[in-house]
Amino acid sequence: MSNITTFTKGLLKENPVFVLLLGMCPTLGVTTTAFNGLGMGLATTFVLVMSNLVISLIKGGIPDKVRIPSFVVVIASFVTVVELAMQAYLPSLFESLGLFIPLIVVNCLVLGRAEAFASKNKALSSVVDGLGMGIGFSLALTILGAARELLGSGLMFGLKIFDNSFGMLVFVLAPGAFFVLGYLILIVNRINK
Amino acid sequence: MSKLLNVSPSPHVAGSYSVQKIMYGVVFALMPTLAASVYFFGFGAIIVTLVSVISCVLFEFLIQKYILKSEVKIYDGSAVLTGLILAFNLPSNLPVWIIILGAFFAIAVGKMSFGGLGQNVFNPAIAGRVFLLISFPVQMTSWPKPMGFATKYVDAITGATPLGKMKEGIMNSQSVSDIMMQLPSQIDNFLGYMGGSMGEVSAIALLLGFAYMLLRKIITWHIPVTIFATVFVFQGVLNIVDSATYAPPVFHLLTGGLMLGAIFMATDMVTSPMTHKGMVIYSIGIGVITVLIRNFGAYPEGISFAILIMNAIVPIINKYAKPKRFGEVINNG
Amino acid sequence: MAKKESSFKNMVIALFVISAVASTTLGFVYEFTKEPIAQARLSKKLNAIKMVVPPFDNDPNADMYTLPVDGGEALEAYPAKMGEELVGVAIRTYTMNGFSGLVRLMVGLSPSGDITGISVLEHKETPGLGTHMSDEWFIAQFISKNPGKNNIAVKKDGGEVDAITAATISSRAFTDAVQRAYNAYKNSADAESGATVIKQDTTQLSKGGNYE
Amino acid sequence: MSSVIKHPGVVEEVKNDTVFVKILNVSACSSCHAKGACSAADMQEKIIEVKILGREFVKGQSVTIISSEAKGFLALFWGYLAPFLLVFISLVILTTYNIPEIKAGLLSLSALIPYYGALFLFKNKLRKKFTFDIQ
Amino acid sequence: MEYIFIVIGAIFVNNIVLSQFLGICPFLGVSKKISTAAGMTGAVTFVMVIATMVTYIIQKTVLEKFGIGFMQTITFILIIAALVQLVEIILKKVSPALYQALGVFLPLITTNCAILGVAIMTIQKNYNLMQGVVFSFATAIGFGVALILFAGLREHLDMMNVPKGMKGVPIALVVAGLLAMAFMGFSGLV
Amino acid sequence: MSITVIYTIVSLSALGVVAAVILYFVAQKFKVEEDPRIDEVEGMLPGANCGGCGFPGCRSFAENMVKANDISDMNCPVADSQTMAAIGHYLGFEVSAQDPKIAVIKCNGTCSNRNKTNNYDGASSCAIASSLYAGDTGCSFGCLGHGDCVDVCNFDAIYIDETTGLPVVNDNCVACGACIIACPKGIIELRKKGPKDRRIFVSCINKDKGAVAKKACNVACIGCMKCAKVCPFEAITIDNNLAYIDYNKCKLCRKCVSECPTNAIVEVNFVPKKQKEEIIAETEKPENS
Amino acid sequence: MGLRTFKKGGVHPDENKFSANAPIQSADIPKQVSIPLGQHIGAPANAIVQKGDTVKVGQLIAEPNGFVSANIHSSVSGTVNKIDTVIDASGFKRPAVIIDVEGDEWLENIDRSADIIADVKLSKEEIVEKIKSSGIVGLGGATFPSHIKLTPPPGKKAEVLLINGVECEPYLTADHRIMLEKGEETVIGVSILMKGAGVSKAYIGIENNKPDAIAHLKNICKKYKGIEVVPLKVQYPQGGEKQLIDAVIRREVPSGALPIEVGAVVQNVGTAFAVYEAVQKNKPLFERVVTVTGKKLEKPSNFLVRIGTSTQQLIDAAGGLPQDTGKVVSGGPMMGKALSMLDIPVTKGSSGVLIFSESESKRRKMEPCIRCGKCVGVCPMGLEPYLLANQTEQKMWEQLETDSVMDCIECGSCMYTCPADRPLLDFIRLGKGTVGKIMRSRN
Ligand SMILES: Cc1cc2nc3c(=O)[nH]c(=O)nc-3n(C[C@H](O)[C@H](O)[C@H](O)COP(=O)(O)O)c2cc1C
Ligand SMILES: Cc1cc2nc3c(=O)[nH]c(=O)nc-3n(C[C@H](O)[C@H](O)[C@H](O)COP(=O)(O)O)c2cc1C
Ligand SMILES: Cc1cc2nc3c(=O)[nH]c(=O)nc-3n(C[C@H](O)[C@H](O)[C@H](O)COP(=O)(O)O)c2cc1C
Ligand SMILES: Cc1cc2nc3c(=O)[nH]c(=O)nc-3n(C[C@H](O)[C@H](O)[C@H](O)CO)c2cc1C
Ligand code: SF4
Ligand code: SF4
Ligand code: SF4
Ligand code: SF4
Ligand code: FES
Repeated sequence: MSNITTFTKGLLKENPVFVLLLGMCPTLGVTTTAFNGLGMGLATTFVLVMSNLVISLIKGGIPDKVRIPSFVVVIASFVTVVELAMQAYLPSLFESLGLFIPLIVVNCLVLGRAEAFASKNKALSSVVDGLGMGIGFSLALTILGAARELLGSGLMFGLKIFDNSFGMLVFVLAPGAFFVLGYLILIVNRINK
Repeated sequence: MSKLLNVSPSPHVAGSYSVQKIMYGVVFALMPTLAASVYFFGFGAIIVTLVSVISCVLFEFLIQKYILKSEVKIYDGSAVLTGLILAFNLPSNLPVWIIILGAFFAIAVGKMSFGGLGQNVFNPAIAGRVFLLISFPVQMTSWPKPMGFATKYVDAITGATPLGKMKEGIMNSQSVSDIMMQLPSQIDNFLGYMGGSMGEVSAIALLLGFAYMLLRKIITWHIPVTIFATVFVFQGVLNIVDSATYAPPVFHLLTGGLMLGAIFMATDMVTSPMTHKGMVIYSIGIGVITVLIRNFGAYPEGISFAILIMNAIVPIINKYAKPKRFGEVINNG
Repeated sequence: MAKKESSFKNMVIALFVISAVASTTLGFVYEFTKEPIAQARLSKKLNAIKMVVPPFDNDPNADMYTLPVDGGEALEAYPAKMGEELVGVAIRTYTMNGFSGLVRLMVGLSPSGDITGISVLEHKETPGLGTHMSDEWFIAQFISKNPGKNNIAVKKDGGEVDAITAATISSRAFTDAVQRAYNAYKNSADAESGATVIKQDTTQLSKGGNYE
Repeated sequence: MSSVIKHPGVVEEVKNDTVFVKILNVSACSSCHAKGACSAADMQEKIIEVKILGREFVKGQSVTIISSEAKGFLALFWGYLAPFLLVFISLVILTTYNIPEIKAGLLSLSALIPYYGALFLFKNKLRKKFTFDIQ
Repeated sequence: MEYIFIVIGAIFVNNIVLSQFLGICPFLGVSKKISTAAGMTGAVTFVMVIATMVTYIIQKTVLEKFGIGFMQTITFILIIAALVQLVEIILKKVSPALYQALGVFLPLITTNCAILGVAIMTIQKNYNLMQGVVFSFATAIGFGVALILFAGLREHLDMMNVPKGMKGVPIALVVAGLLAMAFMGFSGLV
Repeated sequence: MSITVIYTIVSLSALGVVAAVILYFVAQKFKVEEDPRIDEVEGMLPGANCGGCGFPGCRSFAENMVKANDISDMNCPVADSQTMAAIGHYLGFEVSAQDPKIAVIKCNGTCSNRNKTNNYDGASSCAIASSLYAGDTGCSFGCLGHGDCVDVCNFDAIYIDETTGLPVVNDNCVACGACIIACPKGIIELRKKGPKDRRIFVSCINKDKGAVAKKACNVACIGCMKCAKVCPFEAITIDNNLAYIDYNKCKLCRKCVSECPTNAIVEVNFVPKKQKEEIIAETEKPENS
Repeated sequence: MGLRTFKKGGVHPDENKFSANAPIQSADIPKQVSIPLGQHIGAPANAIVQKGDTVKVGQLIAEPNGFVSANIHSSVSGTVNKIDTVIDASGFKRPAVIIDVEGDEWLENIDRSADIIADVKLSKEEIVEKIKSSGIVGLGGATFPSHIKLTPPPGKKAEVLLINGVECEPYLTADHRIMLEKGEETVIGVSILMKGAGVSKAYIGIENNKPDAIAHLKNICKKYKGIEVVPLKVQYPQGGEKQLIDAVIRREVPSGALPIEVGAVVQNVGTAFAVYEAVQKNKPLFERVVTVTGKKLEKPSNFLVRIGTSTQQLIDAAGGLPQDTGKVVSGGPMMGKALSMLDIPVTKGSSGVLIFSESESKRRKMEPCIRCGKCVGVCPMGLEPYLLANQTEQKMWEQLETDSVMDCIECGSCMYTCPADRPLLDFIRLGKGTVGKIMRSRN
């Protein structure tokens, strides 16, 4: 597979959220606004790319049977880095993403790519894969966040699109996350066909 | 003989029930309630009802025709009924666009996403209502005072519901009896002279409808009566334990959407259990959750949520509350 | 590259090395970000203080003292001084009566007890409802009122405050937190006649976050 | 009306009147179509012993293990619920005696050791209880 | 009373799946049969409580003591992963029959974000050990309630003619949304 | 290096080692090393999960292929022969190319060919109608037209033609055989697709005596033997008043087609009769498809 | 105390018993009869005549083929035209003996007098043997060979005989007329059956919409020991044997078991009458009473018909087929079979011929199930028809079995009552058939 297809498949055809349904928890949990979605997406992308890189580099030195724990350590380290950096430089985003930053560790997407791709491929394509998947993930989260923000409060990235008395609170709250994701998946399925 | 004979498996005769007859039967049973709400809330009631019914039917039509591309079945009356019941769950001064959104949610998400009549697991009208309640809490909780045709559609003078006032009062640590003094009398509650959603105010009109549906065998007594009994007993116990913070059971029976919910919403066949045993379990659940929410929750009103929650349990009830099979006892014994 | 065989020794070594490298890196990242994190926290606090009290030139954080409250955690008070003169006190107050529990505010009081400003530090209220408590119009109602003289309850409860529509609970909680700040301030002022100020361990209350 | 649980497996070995059936125990997510991309889709092989009376099986044969749901819940009880209750109750008791929580926690966790010891002693009893059949 | 609030809060008001969005994967994955869902609940309860206890103890005795709170994520995840496996080994050693029966009955329990989430939340909420245990137990029950309800709905929907595009995940999410909406009725209960 | 860093290193390394030990035992005891070839083979398969291969799904088929000592009698009907050959090659087997097959409908009793004798008014299901009675025409063998076969086809390969009331198979057919099981009348057969998609078969399964059959349906096979006599390759047998063409013997010469007095023999994808001479010339050339 | 009935479910369709007052009249002997060889549950009989043979009325023309099977006798005298397949009431082509009628010559040993012989001379075994050789099968619809029911399997003992005079199907009146016109003979038949089954107690269950029959039989029964008439509340499907047993003696036949499990043997009144004629008059079963009726039919009647007579002939005798006929049903409206053409022969199991107009006969368009639960409420067997039908559609055979699909008695109450007009029974029957096959293949 060329690097280009490795990169683009994550965007739509194998979009981690809409098609592969990976990492549903952060997907639903943090997307109250487009900005949160984007932030979470980028944080995940960072972890994804870095851990893919490191894992593809060290994969030769790891005995098969401790593969998973080693990957977890690597991933968890990058998550902690993100956590610390965010606390230092983006404290308000960190606050709104809350619990879901440490939970990047268990995001199936990250470990899944490590297992399925980085542990079998060279460093460059692993990075590209991580980047593609990460951007696909960020894109999905941003779209979801934007949709919820727009429907829920009439805003988009905090900008006023229509009067907020038209906002339907439900979409900011838990049920709205499920609804919007459900119908977005429906739409993406239609497009992919 | 020129004409060909029809051949089909038995039975060759069919009873007189039909989906349409049942649905329009319920619509008819709701007429006293409609009359009462028009009497109490004037033009607003008419507008809300019309908008809700028309948009429910229209959305159903559009979805069936253009999205699902299936047969159009708006004549079966279920969309009309959903519209009517949704309307009865709304304040009579709700802006038109909100009503339309609610109708859209009820039909598109609550019903057609599952495939239409008979497929849905949650009561569509309640889904629409709860959706609006959560989305537009402001508009959904300002009820106009019942002033007949003097009630203006927009900018009506708003008054709280008895339940709302009760909750408010209890939060301010007033005692129940003090609050009751400021509220309409039980007779008014029974007749419907109080603030609230359009269809829920007049207990008598709702009971008339109940009687009609029982007579026509559209529904059985199990669900409404069990709900009433559960609420009465549970609230009664609370009231006995602490009559200063827990209102008397009759008050709870007559106020809020309890009657409307128990008689017309919990009984929705699609979303309620199939067997009588199941219905009783379901109704006890509704009663208990309603009382819990009303007394301890954030909402003064709880039956919609209670029905919605119990709707979710219906498949499990159906799975385990099987009818008693003929010949089963002996088999086991 | 040939895979390492999964012998016991190899496994332990591999994991040990990875853990060691990872932890070393993390240790240094932590060291590196420690300052900025503390800085970020501090500046957030200072910003909140700045918003609620008149301009000052001292370091309120350094001068922080606590105000005991009956039956609840003590409140932190940050005195703001211009020169030697006390221009106001920012009090970090809270209530548990919000729609979803905890609401934390920074309330600025003038030495006489007039409200000089309020900012919302932390809450979990429903977006679109309770969140309006940060709205300007809502907070503006409190400015220059004195909870000792004015009744700062919501109008439904006979007070002077217009509640946020459909969020009376949050509004009520808000007033409760403000009142708590005022009461604590007044009590301690009365008790101590403003004389002695007890310094206390700063960390005790800010343990909400757990990454310290 | 007790329903049955079924699990597909492959005969691994036949010894006298016992067959050893290999089943693939998969995690929750294994039915998910994205399992290739997800680590949670763990699989483990488990070997199940089944007593067969007079029936013939050959190595490599695909079979379906059956057992009753009631047995499944019983296993659940002994495997997870009982130790949970044990830990929970001992924690409650220990904390009421004002034992510092860390100590109480460690002590109640260590209650698991005798529990598992007891399970070990009842190994054979349990073996008789949890039998399976092949469809 | 405080415990009752924790329990009601964790089961109904802040249900882990329906309002906290944790454990969505098993929620969508294991929810096909009611009995499996129920069994899964039992297993998760045990693992969640034990994991919470162990991580709590580690947090207090190691992380806080040595001021390395930032290592929480990495430590917890390793502990939980090892713990889940340890339980399996012990069960297998101690009672093979039991182990086999569970294997036939249940899917594997694997670490999911709910377990890690609960461990972290226990620390974040400043709970003491007892509160944490009650909280994690109640959370597991809440998880189970959502899972079992959902399994019932799924079993039901399997028999229905759900429109083509909505089949599978989309309708499951819509149902979850409606369920979450219904559960909002519990808000304010604590 | 600050003390924190040291704590960090010590604790995490210790933890790493402990985890390694635990996981070592775990790995010792359980981890399945699934044959990686299963994934590969599954990836090569079409992934229709139709069950046409006789296994519960593509993965199970893949597992069994990897395990098998001989895969010659394992065939995925959906995959084309190249795919199967590729899989065979991957697993180190030689796969003899299987002739591609397609479902054919062996009933031509359209509304105009076959008069209705009564009106079926039960649930629209061939299985139900066929267990109720002989059928709504004089032919008690023919297609009932309620489309049970259509419902089971996972590939949208079969549909009911509104004008004839009969099912039609299109090119999507992968010969999975689901419809054959579904049809209660046994009307559908998998036949060799034929060179250039050309095939000839008797589109009738009526076993009644000639007169009865003819009365029930204009295009019924009456068992007159003419086709069997004219066939140069002895591809046609008559049993129970019904002709059957063996597709392995049939050379598509089309002699029988015109011979049949009731037009019960159907030809597919041949150029219309007019250019008959040329086609025969063409088909008799050595086949090279 | 209200009248007895069965405990669970049931419906009450319009009774429409138009022919209740039409006395039984003998139908003309047709020119040709075709006597199907499979007129009973079980394997079709083996023909013992050949083309060209001459036969007399009452002559044995086919012998049982297996344990559950029955003798078949000629209903006419004449020449065997051919042995061929014809479409019979089952809807399928089945073997039949076709006889060209010549005269009406009965076997000599048949007692054709009208005298009533009350005295039962034969022993228990002889009775059973006589019933068997006379080819008597249940005339209540199931056509189960009657002699088998009288010989309980080892270990079981009959305690009580129930006579099914319920006739719960709308329209049908054949049993009603038999009870009125042949009451004495029927009751004697009952006492013969009691002797045959070795029981001392018999109940005749009759629904309350036949007060004249109840009064008449009560009167007769005074003379006979141990026979009691039990009036029952009108409720379909009271005639189902399990329901009848429940209604009359309050015993529930266990799921999957036979009535003998609770010590009961159920026979129809028509069967009792046939037994009388066989035992006392030496007359094999070759004719039966058939109700021919319909809303638009000119003369709804009850005919005594020779087996093998074409349905067409009966309809003509009842005034001819009305203009807008849409459907002709053999049997009752709830359980009968629709005929695909009219020249279908009457068999031992044909209790009636119903003529429905086009509008009555067309099924209404089916709607989606609204889960009203009415089908569950009316199912006399305590099943969940909506679920069974749905599971059949989804081919969930295992669940169908655990949900007791095999208990369904195919009474049609569920489908009758369904407001959405779902073809419940169509599917349940299919599911039952498939599950039955699966279960059989397991053993
Ligand atoms: C989803 C939801 C969230 C709510 N959140 C809040 C809230 O954050 N703060 C609040 O005061 N009321 C909230 N409410 C509203 C209360 O339940 C209640 O309706 C309100 O306090 C009534 O007060 P009012 O007199 O202001 O209308 C919420 C309601 C819903 C439906
Ligand atoms: C739903 C149903 C309804 C029946 N209705 C009658 C009836 O009305 N009268 C009757 O004699 N038999 C009826 N039967 C047949 C009886 O179950 C039983 O077969 C019969 O009474 C046995 O007597 P037989 O063998 O003499 O026919 C019915 C059966 C079923 C399943
Ligand atoms: C194999 C077999 C054995 C039977 N044995 C008896 C029997 O011993 N006693 C009895 O009363 N009925 C027996 N029956 C008849 C059934 O109980 C029943 O009368 C018959 O199926 C018709 O019932 P229906 O008319 O209610 O449908 C037997 C049926 C079968 C298939
Ligand atoms: C007794 C009865 C009560 C009903 N109640 C409701 C209701 O509360 N809400 C609603 O949307 N539809 C109601 N319906 C109509 C219909 O069942 C509903 O639209 C279906 O849920 C749509 O599939 C009711 C129908 C009946 C017969
Ligand atoms: S037409 Fe028949 S054989 Fe062809 S793909 Fe469809 S079901 Fe399979
Ligand atoms: S071919 Fe068979 S299954 Fe298909 S419509 Fe005809 S009868 Fe039905
Ligand atoms: S036909 Fe079967 S399922 Fe329907 S009511 Fe009768 S016994 Fe019940
Ligand atoms: S009677 Fe009909 S509509 Fe009602 S539940 Fe049964 S099948 Fe469904
Ligand atoms: S369980 Fe939360 S992301 Fe999978």
